[in-house]
Amino acid sequence: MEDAGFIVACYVVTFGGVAAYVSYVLRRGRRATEQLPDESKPWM
Amino acid sequence: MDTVADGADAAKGADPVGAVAPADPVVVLDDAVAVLGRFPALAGISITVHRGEIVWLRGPNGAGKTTLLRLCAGLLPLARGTGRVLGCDLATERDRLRPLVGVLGHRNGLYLDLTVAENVAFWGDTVGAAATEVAAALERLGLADRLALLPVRRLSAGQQRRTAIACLIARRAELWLLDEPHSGLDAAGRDDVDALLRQAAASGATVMVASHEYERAGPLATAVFDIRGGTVMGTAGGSVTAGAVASPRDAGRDR
Amino acid sequence: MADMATGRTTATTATAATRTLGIVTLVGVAWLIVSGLLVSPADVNQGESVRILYLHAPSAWVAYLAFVVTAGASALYLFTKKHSLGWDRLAGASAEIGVLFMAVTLVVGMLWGRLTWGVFWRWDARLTTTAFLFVTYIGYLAVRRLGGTPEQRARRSGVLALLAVLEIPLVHFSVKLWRGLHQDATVLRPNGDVKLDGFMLFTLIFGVAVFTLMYVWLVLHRQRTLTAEDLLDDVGLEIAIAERRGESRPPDLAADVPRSDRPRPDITVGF
Amino acid sequence: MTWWRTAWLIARRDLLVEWRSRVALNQVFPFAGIVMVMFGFAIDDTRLMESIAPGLVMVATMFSLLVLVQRSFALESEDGALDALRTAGVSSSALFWGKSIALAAQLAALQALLIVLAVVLYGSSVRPAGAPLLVATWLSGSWGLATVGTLYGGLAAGARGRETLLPLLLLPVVAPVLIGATRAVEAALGARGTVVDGWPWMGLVAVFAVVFCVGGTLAFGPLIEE
Repeated sequence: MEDAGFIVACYVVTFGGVAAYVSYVLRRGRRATEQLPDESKPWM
Repeated sequence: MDTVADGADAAKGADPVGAVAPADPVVVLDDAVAVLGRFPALAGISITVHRGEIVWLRGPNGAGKTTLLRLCAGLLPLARGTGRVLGCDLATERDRLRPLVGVLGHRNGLYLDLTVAENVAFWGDTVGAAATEVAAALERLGLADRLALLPVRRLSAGQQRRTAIACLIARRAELWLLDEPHSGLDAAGRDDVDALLRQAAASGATVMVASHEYERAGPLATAVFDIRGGTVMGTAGGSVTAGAVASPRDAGRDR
Repeated sequence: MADMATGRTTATTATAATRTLGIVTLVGVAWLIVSGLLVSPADVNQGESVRILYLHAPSAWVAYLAFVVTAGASALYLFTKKHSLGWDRLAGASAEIGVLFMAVTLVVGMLWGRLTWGVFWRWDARLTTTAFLFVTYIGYLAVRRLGGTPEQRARRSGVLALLAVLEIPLVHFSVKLWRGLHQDATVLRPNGDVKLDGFMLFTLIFGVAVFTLMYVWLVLHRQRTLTAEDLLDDVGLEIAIAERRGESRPPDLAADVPRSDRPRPDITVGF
Repeated sequence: MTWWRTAWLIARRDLLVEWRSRVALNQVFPFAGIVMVMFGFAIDDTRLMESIAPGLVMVATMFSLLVLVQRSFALESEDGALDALRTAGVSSSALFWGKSIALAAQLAALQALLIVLAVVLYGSSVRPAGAPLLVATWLSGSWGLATVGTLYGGLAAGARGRETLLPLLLLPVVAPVLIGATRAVEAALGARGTVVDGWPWMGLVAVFAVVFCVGGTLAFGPLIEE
């Protein structure tokens, strides 16, 4: 079934894209926050 | 004027709120920081400049002299600290401050395709100077004749500098901020600049000059600030007190 | 720097609340995939390709939501007395996520278009507006990266976000008028003539909810990252100021102190 | 110094610089002309060219707009005149209007040239009934493009990579003018539809011009402020 390939590709693109972005945000967040003490972080 | 601050010789911490009376400091910076990109060109500078003074900013390249002048002109935001120039708060009233100052930067601020006369007339027009004032400024800098009709691009560096100074004269500024005003000028031009600055100061304007030219700026200055590493290392020279130029109004403002 | 004298340092932008939210979202995503791909039935008209709807519509919704949040936060930054940079960071975080979801929407939309129309791209009003929106916010993000002080960044990008609010209706309206001229034969429009039965409708609504949770989680983390980076810049500025002041010392004194051993300001000072 | 006088002073100054340097006349106008000729080479179909001529005129205008905006701010930054303008107490809205007026004048001249080129190269013809529509579109299109160009040009002027940032910001925004003006000119030249069909498109262009004129007046100051 040709359609299945397209449909699965859509799911892969969507959640793959989001997952890549999530890992980027988390990594960037870790790098920035490890140099700051907790009491300076407004969300803590 | 409150009598409390009388003997204190305009103590540094004194709050400069209120109208600018003759003896009030024209420039008060307290621990001011100015940032260029990420670089703190001014790293907590505290200075006080009084009306009628000619201040010489002295220091090596990269010391922060240009940034200090731009900060005082309201061209740069204040990153930390407080500052007040001509009664305007540098944090909130830069818009009001900018028309009151006259700036001569590294670059001349000219339109290279326009003639000398057109440039001076344009900058005169923006501040509402009369045609006679513009003509007088051109005359004074020796630009009145043939040169006035040449495009600025075809002039020498010194002649372009003269044009910029003529534009500065056409603008009646209360605070003159000059960055290496002598650069590119011949001996006669330098004498003209010196005479001009003395006259400006005598008529009640305040002048701050960044310069490497000791033999020029030295005799001119009534106060010297040694700038290094974005702060003032020391003040020297015949720093005048507020009282010494208390009443500049009698000198008139013939420019 | 974990050995700092004061307090703990936790190298994360997460809190208990966002962890819970994250887990809920993950479960939701898992169920959406199962439900969308396997459980839900095929559509009478669209066939299996209706399964793309459960991704396409929610991601488009999140993208538009993100841009609305960007505009609102920008307005709050510009028009409140305090000019709190927090609003600016919310605007920036939201715009970035909006661009991500807009990209996803466009790619998924093209794949879907290939299935239903036989072509990747049609000059459909909605599609075209979306593409313009995408480029506009890429420009917005480029302006955010121009540098300068945080206030300058906030002011510039805030004004730009409000200009985009002016621009989008104009672009949409003009593109719609433009399409109206061509009188194309009615074709299958994405979610235009899909007959959604109860479970399909539920899956769609569920997808919108899950994507919204995803957006909230992302925006919280991204905003915290931006906050931390701004705070780090402040610390860096303090250090740079101290180093700059060090230049003003007489050379013989400065020579005594090796550069790395120069006293650094306590990193917690000023918070 | 009234606000209008300041704006007029700036506009006159910009046009005077252009008159003296002739950059637009000697470089931008020929550039737009060669773009039209290149379209002719690429399309190579007389009937098709006649029907798409209005679109090509607008596309060539967009490309030239980018160059003219860059030039408009290059002359300010060439010798640091922007700082001088700020210390001269020139209000940012007056600066915006002055530069927009000068840019609009150049764009109007450019578009007139391009229409003439379309007639010559692509065989377009102006219907008498379409002339008012053509003129109205010409004026509102020039003003709309000039305001939006000045607005985003000012933002990009001080930035790193301004040559690439400006098209990225500007081209998506001018889409309504591209669409609206193209349709209106098509109607006026008889390439498609009747003249009456063109007026709503002209209205779209006019709305755009008004929106960005107001938006630019308010937003220009915060965008160029350091």
